[in-house]
Amino acid sequence: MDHDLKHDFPIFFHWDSKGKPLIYLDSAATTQKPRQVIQAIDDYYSKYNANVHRGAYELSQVATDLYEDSRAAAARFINAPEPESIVFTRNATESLNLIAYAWGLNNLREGDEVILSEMEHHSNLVPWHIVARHTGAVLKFIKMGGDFQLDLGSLRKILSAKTKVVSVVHVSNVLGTINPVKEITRLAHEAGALAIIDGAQSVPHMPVDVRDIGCDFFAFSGHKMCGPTGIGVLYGRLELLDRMEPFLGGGEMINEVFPTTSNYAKPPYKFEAGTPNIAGAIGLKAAIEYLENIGLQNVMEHEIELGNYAAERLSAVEGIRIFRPKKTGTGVISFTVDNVHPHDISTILDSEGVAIRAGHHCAQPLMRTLQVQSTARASFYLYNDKQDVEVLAKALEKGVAIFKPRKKADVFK
Amino acid sequence: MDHDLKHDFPIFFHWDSKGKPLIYLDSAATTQKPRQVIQAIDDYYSKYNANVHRGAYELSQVATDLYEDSRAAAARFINAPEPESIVFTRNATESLNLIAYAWGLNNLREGDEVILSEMEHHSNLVPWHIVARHTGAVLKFIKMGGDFQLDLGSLRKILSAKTKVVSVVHVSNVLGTINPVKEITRLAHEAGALAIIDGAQSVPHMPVDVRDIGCDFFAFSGHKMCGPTGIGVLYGRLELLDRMEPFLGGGEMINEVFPTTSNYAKPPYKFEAGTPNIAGAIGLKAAIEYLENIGLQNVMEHEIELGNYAAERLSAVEGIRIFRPKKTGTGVISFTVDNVHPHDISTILDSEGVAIRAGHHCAQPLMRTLQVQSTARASFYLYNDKQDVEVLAKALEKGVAIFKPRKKADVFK
Amino acid sequence: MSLNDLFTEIILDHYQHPHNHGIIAEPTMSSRGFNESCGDDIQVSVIVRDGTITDVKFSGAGCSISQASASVMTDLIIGKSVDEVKTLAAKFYEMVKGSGGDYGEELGDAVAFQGVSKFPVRVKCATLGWHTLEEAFKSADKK
Amino acid sequence: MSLNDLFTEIILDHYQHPHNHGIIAEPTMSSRGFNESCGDDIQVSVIVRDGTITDVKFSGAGCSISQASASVMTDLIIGKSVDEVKTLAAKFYEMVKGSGGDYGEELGDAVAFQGVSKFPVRVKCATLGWHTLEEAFKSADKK
Ligand SMILES: Cc1ncc(COP(=O)(O)O)c(C=O)c1O
Ligand SMILES: Cc1ncc(COP(=O)(O)O)c(C=O)c1O
Repeated sequence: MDHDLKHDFPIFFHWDSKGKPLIYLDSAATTQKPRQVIQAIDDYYSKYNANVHRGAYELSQVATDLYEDSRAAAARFINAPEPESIVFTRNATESLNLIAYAWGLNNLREGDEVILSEMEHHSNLVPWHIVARHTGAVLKFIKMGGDFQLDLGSLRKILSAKTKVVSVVHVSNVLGTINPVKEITRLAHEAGALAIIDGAQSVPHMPVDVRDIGCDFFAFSGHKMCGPTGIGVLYGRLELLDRMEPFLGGGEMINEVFPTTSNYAKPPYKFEAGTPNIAGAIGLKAAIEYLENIGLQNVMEHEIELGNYAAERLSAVEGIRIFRPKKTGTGVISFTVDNVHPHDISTILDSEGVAIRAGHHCAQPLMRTLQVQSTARASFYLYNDKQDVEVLAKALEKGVAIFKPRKKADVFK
Repeated sequence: MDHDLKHDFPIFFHWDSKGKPLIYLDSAATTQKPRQVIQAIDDYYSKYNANVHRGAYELSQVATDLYEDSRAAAARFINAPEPESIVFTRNATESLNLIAYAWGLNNLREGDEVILSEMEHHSNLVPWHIVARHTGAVLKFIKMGGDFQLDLGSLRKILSAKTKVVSVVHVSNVLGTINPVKEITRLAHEAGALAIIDGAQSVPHMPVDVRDIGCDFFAFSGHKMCGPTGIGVLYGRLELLDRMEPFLGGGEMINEVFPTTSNYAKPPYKFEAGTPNIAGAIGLKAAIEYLENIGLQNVMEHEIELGNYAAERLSAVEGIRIFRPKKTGTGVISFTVDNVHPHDISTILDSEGVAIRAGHHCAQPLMRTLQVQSTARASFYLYNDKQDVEVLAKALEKGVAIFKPRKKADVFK
Repeated sequence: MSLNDLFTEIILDHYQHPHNHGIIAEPTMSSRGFNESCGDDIQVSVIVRDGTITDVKFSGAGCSISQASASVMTDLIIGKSVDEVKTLAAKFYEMVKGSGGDYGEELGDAVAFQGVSKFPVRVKCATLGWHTLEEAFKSADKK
Repeated sequence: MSLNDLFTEIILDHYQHPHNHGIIAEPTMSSRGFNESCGDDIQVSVIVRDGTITDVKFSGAGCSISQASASVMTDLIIGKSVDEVKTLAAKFYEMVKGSGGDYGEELGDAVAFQGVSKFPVRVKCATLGWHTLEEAFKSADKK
């Protein structure tokens, strides 16, 4: 990055981590927010707050325009053909549930097959468990092969006329693997199935073009890309959204309501029942503009560089095992250290001001494939630098020392 | 109100409505936000932002504590027995859909009956249409009787062993009618049915005690009570929440996930899949504290006084018809004016800086009962005063003059 | 942004005394349009012979702008070809969205809606009749 | 808030060499507990005779704090009555939440966890074994 972007993020100057600077390495969980985003939310509430699509007064029109401008910004950001194909949700999780419920419940039949992968986040697993229970659909899995890559051969083997959906993660939140979603989409379409991509970990970190991928649905979250909490996006091909049943019922998503029946508005409104997270959408637009200004290509290169540097630097730590592909490694690096549980690693790093994540990362099936109960994970973003990696490595070495196998006598000598 | 609360709300000083002061009379759609709430959101992002329930580092623990403090505040606000009975949602609409999907889809059978009322908001109608379509359940309606009150006789007539749910609005967003929800809950329980209350228009405006009401579920929205957009609440009796199937699937709501099955966390987490609207919950807590400081009893009395004053003052307007109960009128006043369409009323008022709502207010069945296509609605909140009513009345008279029935010649003379 | 710019004489007149109000029993094409934000609801039925509109009626309920606009539209399009009407509609949209330009001749009485451009909230009302008409064209094309 | 306050000698020792580790084949009562935030997973199986705990074992996987705490707990409760153990658990919760007070005698080796009170994120780890034990008591009560 050209200059120190930490200056755009107030938290690095306000959070007091025991007198030490905050080394925030948990951006895959949620990112920090630049002042541009915080200010956009403040401005909305202080100057333009009103409900949208409802009032016939000017203030409401201004709020509506701001909200719809955010939709247009989100469409532009992932190169969606039109704003109407962008549905605002709470987060990527809700986006994926929306498809599972609105499309899945109404279209899957007993014996139909849904293909997921071994590296899915729970958000792209549990909704399908629920839908499978209701419909009798069957779930199948793309296996993970060498270098933490999906094995497309295993996909080809399970694809069939029964396949109705292939839903996979774009970038793994544990491994950082970038999956070949364009190829997976092509294979899904050849089999006559829908292709759904969970882009929660791709959109914040690299240029994404949903038209180039060719997928039917694409999901992501605002809070993982410098935006506010409580706002997510579902992109859907417009003709699909148009044919689909709605998800939540309520205000704004209808044309006419009778006591026992209703007919529905056009997409995207059909899928946005009730008062939306207006401030959230407006904050998301500010985040998009912030990222566009820096350039997603730059963000990606910066993260890959940090990821590679960290992989090299950490490999010197005694007993470390790193779970990160050699071929398509990104700014996410998961690891374990012999004799030091990830949760203890996290506490030790925290005492040095370093925030990382420890646990199953909402990917328990992947943990079983990796044959670990949990991992530690450092994830980098545009505000991190090599100095952060240095502090991380030093703190890790301290942890190794504390947990060195010992007899009673030689503790803390 | 003791002093001029407008000073707490930045928008009254920042929105430039053509040089005229903003007379905001659309608080039933969404309320304005005091600086205390705006500041709480800013603080969170600037000082404490992290994902909740996931990190083992201190920053994440602080964010988690703030988020859970908000849950405790919401519980206290409606006198729920414990924080665990409070589920955070996007808005009242999602709260109601959660019940319809998670409880309804899994428990209703063909021929079971769901009782709603003629004055429901679409948010408490459309979810039941969807569930009825999936399950074969049948919807029945409590009729509206004199003085815009629900006719409990009509409820008694349709209650039976087939009734599984009675779901009604606490305060009508069109009429302001306060419904006897405690009595309705009692009748529902006698019949062995669940009682669900849509409190979107009660919680912001009067003291509410869910234990006193005795209902099984209670829904409301943060943005209608000085809080942020994108945050809502579902209160549910804990043993019910505990027995219920989940709604959205994803991170945070599970204990264990296997490729094709999962088992779920305890409430409320079972119902909060994915990263929640953390800043929204924290802003809601600030809103609750703001309202508690003023006192809900005071808010209610102030609004009833304004509502009564407006009903009297507006009744002088030529051709006006007011839809507001004499017995339980609140700070909501719907009306029509002969020869002037509500949408035109709204434009005319807007030109005087007065923001009101015109339309069906997401209550089309009620519009049919009232035999109107739409109404104009002024709704008051703690920052309004009698001067606002005066401006409203004068602007209305201007509208009547413009739309006086005429021959071509006498327009705008 | 004076109200007089919006509620012009022509608009008030068409609102209070709409032209071509009603439903054609056996239309060549018809459609129904909603304006969710304010509850406007308009039906348009049309008879087209050899590509020319020979009759059109509208019904429904709504505000002065939506009703008057539909009424003015019906006057304007009878006797014109479907293609001419599409061009007119595009002109009308431009005008009410405030793109400037001189619309005097072709749009006839519909120029009375020029003031709508200063009231962005009302653009949807002014265009509802026209959009509904175009929907009718489209649904006929699909058959 | 030094790390030495948290990772005490006793804790590291129990973590690396846990006591009473395993599963009782036919327990009087048993339960399984999760700590969703970090993936700790503990099973506790107990034999109770005449209200007294005669044997207890734990298994599962997790961090040093959760494993060591379960190990220390098993040492501490064998030979005690269920009621005594409940009182102990309450004391332990108090201590790790940092309510102050002197816990020396009754809690035995479990005082090594006093430092957890300065690491609020780890309280859930320290109490997991105890909570799981209490769940086992509860499920037995229900039968
Ligand atoms: C009575 C009632 N119920 C439900 C709702 C829905 O609230 P929201 O749009 O915040 O979901 C509203 C608000 O419009 C309402 O007035
Ligand atoms: C790959 C992936 N998918 C989905 C999600 C869910 O995102 P959210 O919690 O914002 O719904 C996450 C984030 O945890 C993720 O990493």
